[in-house]
Amino acid sequence: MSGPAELMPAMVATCVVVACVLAVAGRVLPRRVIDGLAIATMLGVTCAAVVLLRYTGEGRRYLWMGGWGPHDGVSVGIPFVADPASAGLAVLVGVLTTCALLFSWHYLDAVHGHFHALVLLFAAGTEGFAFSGDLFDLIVFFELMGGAAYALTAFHIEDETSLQGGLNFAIVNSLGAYLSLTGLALLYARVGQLGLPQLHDALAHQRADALVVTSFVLVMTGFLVKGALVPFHFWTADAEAVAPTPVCVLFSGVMVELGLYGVARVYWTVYAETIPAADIRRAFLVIGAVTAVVGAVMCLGQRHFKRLLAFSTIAHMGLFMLGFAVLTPDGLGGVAVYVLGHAGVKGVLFLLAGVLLNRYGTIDELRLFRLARDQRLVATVFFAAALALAGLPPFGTALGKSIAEDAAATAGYPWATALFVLVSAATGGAVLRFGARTFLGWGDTPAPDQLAGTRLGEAVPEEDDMPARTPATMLSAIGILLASALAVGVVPGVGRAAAHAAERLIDGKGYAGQVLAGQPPAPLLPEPAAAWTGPGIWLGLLSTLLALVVAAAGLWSGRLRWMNVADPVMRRLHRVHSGHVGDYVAWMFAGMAVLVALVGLPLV
Amino acid sequence: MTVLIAIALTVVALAGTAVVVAEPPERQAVSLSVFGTALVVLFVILQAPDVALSELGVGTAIIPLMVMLTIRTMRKDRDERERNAGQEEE
Amino acid sequence: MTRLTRLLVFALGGGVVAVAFILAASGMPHFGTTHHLYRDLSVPASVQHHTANVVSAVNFDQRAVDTLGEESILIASVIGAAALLRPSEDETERLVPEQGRTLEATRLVGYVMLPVTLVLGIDVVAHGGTTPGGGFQGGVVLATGLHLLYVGGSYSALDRLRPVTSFEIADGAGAAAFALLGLLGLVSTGAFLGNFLPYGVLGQILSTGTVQVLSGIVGVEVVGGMVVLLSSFFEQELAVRPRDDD
Amino acid sequence: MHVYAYLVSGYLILAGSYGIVRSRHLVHAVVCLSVAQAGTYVLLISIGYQHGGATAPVFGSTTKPNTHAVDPVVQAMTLTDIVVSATVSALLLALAIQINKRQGTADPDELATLRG
Repeated sequence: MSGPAELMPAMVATCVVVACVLAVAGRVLPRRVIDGLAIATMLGVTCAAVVLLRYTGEGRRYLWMGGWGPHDGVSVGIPFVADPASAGLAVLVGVLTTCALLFSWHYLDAVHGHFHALVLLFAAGTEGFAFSGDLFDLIVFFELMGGAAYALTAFHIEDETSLQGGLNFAIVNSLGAYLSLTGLALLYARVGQLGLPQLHDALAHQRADALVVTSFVLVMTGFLVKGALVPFHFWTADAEAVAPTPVCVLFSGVMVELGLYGVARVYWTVYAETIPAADIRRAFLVIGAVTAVVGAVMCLGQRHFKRLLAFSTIAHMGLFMLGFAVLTPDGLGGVAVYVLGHAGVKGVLFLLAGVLLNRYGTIDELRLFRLARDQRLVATVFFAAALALAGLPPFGTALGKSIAEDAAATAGYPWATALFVLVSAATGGAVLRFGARTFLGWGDTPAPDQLAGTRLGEAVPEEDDMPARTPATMLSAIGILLASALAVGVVPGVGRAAAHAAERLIDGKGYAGQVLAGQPPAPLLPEPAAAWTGPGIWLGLLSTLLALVVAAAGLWSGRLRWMNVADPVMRRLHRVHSGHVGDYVAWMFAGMAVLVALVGLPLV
Repeated sequence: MTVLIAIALTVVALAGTAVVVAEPPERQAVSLSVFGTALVVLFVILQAPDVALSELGVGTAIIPLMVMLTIRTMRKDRDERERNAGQEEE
Repeated sequence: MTRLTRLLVFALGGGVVAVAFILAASGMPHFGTTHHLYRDLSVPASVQHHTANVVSAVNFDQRAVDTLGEESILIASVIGAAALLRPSEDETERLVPEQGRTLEATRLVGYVMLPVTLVLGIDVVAHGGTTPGGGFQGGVVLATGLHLLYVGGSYSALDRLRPVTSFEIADGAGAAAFALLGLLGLVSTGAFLGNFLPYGVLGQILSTGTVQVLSGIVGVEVVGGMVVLLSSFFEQELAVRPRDDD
Repeated sequence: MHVYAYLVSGYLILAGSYGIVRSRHLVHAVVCLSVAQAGTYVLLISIGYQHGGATAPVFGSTTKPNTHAVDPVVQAMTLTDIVVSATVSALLLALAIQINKRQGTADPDELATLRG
């Protein structure tokens, strides 16, 4: 069963080795060599991930580290397991990291290759997290991802907001990881195992008692923090608003999604046969719905563009959670497609934010008013991405949205379908509004008092001498991402592959059986219902239309007095996002309490 | 043995409380170091010499040293800022 | 939020979590139980690979990937701290003259303790496969010992004895070597971090195959990493100053 | 005594978190985070303990390897954790130094650049 499976540790180890080389030799190597070495590495890793993904079509690929394979269903070793979901995530990591590095070609003061080394270590952490089949190892790679990410967030040490964003992120995420570890310890005390397949077998015959439920809540807390779900989400806006542009692409495109992947992986391999599905569905539908609404509302209220995008990511994480929470292969398959499309689209928007920041020294919507009217190309790409975010077919976002909407409606949650449309419209509308002000000069002229006395959205430009034309390397990164987002929607078979990936991810029993006992993988459904449908296309067009309405309302809101009714609620919601790390930790515990109540109380 | 473990655990809990309630940052390096020592003793009693050795280095020496250096750096930065502010006033 | 609301939110959340934790704890096996499934698997596996220190066997053999991850975290944070504590655009590095405020007695303690700690640290690293100790512990002890010089003597003495660049190289080389040995295992045995060295007699220093090698590598990396981390902090305190405009 | 060790570790985790919530200084918050993490060490090591004279999981040429020893796996996990603790603390303290430098304060109540 090895062969292609050997690619998994090789990918992680290669990233680590090259990162070490860059860290040590970075101060003597010329900048071009650093850029070239890092990009070549990530290209190689991406190719390896694609090869691995092709092989997983025939069944999971796994490798026991150190050769410590299982005997009689138990083992002292750690397995790395590639199924279409984990291999697909590895491809996504590869593509996004390559684009992020391309965008930073010559851009960004890299400080002796430190930036590149950290990006590669981050990639190593994400890949290890995707492949690991061991709960403790999962947490170790979670912390590796975190460690690199904290430093990357605060990379601009001259910028006080980026420092504070990094600190909030680091404290909340680390505490989340420690709580996950506590949950793991409870589980270990009961069954004496750490591997996901072994835990599956050990828990399959257990009752969902206080220990199981508490360990579930604790383990999930870390992943929910990473997954930016309300009320564990506060760090996200702080970190993504201030991190260097290429890093934002990684954070919003794959890091928070990996949090949800952790939730899905651990739920289905470890807890699915113990904790009743109805409880899980209720709990995660609530979390998803609240996240989507809070993210969308906060997104509408932002003028700092990166912060706006960060809240849009939170809103989309809520939607992904809804798609996961119906607990069917279709729902999860839709999420998989949606994640791919979203990563491309959001990546484009963040990179364009970087372009604007470098050119105008600000990404504040009101300060940018009419400033970028001569940027034809940038504007075209911007509006394409904004419409894709709103759910315009045939982009991948629209396909994923349509499959997930269908799954939610089939499972008996039409309100979730409605939420998909409304939240896409709100976030897409907010981005469109920003674009219309900046590139077209539409909307009310900002009042002078709105501009005075605030340094909102200003930041130290990331590049000292930005050339008059945007460099080709930056444009190529943007082009690759936009093309990928489109390809996810139009290349036939993506939906089907995602549905198969979801089927494999959901099959915890098959996971344990194959990895521990070498059982053959279960046959897949021949034709999953995961392609464009008439209603899906109509709903996509509807959410796009609504997004245009939202954008128009935002542009000329000064004339809509009745909208002020919502102001007190908005003000309160804004005040909750206080930037105070103590608040964030308090909310985190409140969220855990809610999760305990939602999952635990029905079992009493 | 059981009594010894119970005592060590209690000492750890108390030392941890002391770290949490110690307000002035200057005292943090010391209280953290004491907490680390309590943990070392507990780990030795619980038959974990390897862990005790690591905690001895990290928990009683390296982290408290970093905390102390951080606080001194912060104080130095504050002094410098005050001096600069004073110069501007003149 | 005001302080009061914040504490209330935390009290409510923390209260519920505490109750859940207490209920969970009462469902755990009693403290001191004899049932340890993983231990029962791990000890024979360790003996099979001739490693007398089972903790080292777990860290560097059975669950060596954890250690790979952990070593990567260490280098990530070393790079991160170096990047965060670099002198910013408006700062410069300038060593301020030292004030002689160390007591003679402390200085003596430092100088006496230094060789003792160094010998102890090296011993702990070297015998990691057979007695308590191993790469981390020894590395940490060594790094701590080096910094006793600061307590006992002066920073400039430390600076001379501790060329940071070479420790940076040690740190990076250690982490890279760990991953490379893993790849070597993959190539020669088909298992990442698999053992490809011969075993000796249980309890002897070179008996444990790759465990001892990996442990030594981790020792090098931890010494390098901890020294570089601490030196970033020392430099912030002693050398980094705002740039003078004149 | 059956659960006392577990309760102490749970207490440390909660106490550390409480410390972060009410902290008035970033260094204090970082230190409290490491107290919360120490709770996980205590929990892991207590889970692995065995009554009745079980030895440390280190054998030599004289002591024959046997399973009358405490659990080595939790100790290995704790070792990993301790190194992580040092690194995370270092990063956080570095951030705290720079924040204090830029903002002139390290009190979370006074740091207010990321509101709304």
